[in-house]
Amino acid sequence: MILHTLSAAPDTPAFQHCLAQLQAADALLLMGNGVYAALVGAPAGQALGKACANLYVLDDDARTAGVAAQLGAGVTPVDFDGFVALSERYQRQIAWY
Amino acid sequence: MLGPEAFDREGFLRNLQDWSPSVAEQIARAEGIELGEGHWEILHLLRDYYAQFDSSPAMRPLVKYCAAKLGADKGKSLYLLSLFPGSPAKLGSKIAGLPKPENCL
Amino acid sequence: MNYALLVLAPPGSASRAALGFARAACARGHHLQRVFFLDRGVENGLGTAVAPQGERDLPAQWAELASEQGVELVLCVSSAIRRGLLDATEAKRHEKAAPTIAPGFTIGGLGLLVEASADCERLLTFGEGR
Amino acid sequence: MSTPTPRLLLVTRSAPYGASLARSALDTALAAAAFDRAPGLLFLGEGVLQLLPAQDAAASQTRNHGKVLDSLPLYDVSQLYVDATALTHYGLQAMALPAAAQLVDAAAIRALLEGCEQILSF
Repeated sequence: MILHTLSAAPDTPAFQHCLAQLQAADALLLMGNGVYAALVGAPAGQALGKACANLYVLDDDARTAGVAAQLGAGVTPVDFDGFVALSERYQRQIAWY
Repeated sequence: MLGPEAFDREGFLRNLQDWSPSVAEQIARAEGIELGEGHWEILHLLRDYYAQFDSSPAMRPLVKYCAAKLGADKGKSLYLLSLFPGSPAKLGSKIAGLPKPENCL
Repeated sequence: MNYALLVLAPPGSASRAALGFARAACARGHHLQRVFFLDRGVENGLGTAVAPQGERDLPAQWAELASEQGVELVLCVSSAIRRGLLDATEAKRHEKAAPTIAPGFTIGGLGLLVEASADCERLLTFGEGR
Repeated sequence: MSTPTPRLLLVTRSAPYGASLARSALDTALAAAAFDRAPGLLFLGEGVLQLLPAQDAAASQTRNHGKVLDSLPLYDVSQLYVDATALTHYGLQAMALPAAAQLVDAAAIRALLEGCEQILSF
């Protein structure tokens, strides 16, 4: 079980690497430019959702980007407290950026 | 003899091209070391290391490299410490005209 | 739990996230021993940077965290000096006019990252798009 | 896998010149090894380009990344993993790899990520 943090937009190698390594029991936190994958209807987000049931988006970054109001189904916003809580549950984090 | 402006505050050469055996003698004397055959063997080895790996070694790789090139007797930190007291990798690099090892604590 | 962070991102979204994470970790009762800044991450500790008015002054907020929570903020020495980030010792050593790092930050070797990683139970990386 | 997974895994995803992340990853590997915590090193994606032979950095007066990589065995960094898909992507399937390097596919990469205790991602 791994906590993935993805801060790269969907059309990047980092996104592809993340998707290739993502598994059902992992958690994925979208942050920075990664939040665009959380847009409702974005195929990128759907691909992530298929790979992993635990999708989160960093609320501050989603608001900043204008994504917060149109989040895809199954993407849960978290604040920093929630981010830390995720790191408590998952021993390893890998940052994709 | 190079003038004092050729060295930085810690006694490392500012310009690595300035290095020559006599410059090595000069740096060593400033460190209180009289270079003998044993020293020179290690200094040449350090310069070979730099030519091969484009970096100054930390202690562990220096010891291993010595063991591989000069035999197990000389591939020991105690032997290197006897020649270059304190911090052999750093002091040896300084006298051999290598860049300052980057990542000491 | 014991935490350590590696920040590779220059000031921006990812380093703000690192700061937010660091604060929240302390608020949740975790022990954050050290934040190690490497590569472009060291730019977070540039004392001569001026934040645009109305925007967040990141170095000042990191420094606040350091003083309130006792978190060490360490800039990697080799990343720092090539980018012009010097403390008093490095400024002297490299014969530059003045130190340039922000209050609350120190300069140290990669050994301090290695040490922190050995001592912590959680180690997180913060990097920014390349 | 023939060697046990390392406690600390460094994932290096950048080409060697240009931005300095590849260099930072390598410096971290050397420092960890110097402090008796030899890490595993996973060359992923663009990171496999660090392994190209015959790099000649003299022209750009910068440190030769390939030569520094050659010193890894002396630091006892012997767990090197190379993304097989990326090698194919760059047409480098036939490239000579360091003696200690193991080719890894997506499943083996997953096993590495899960087998280590800590990951640093460069």
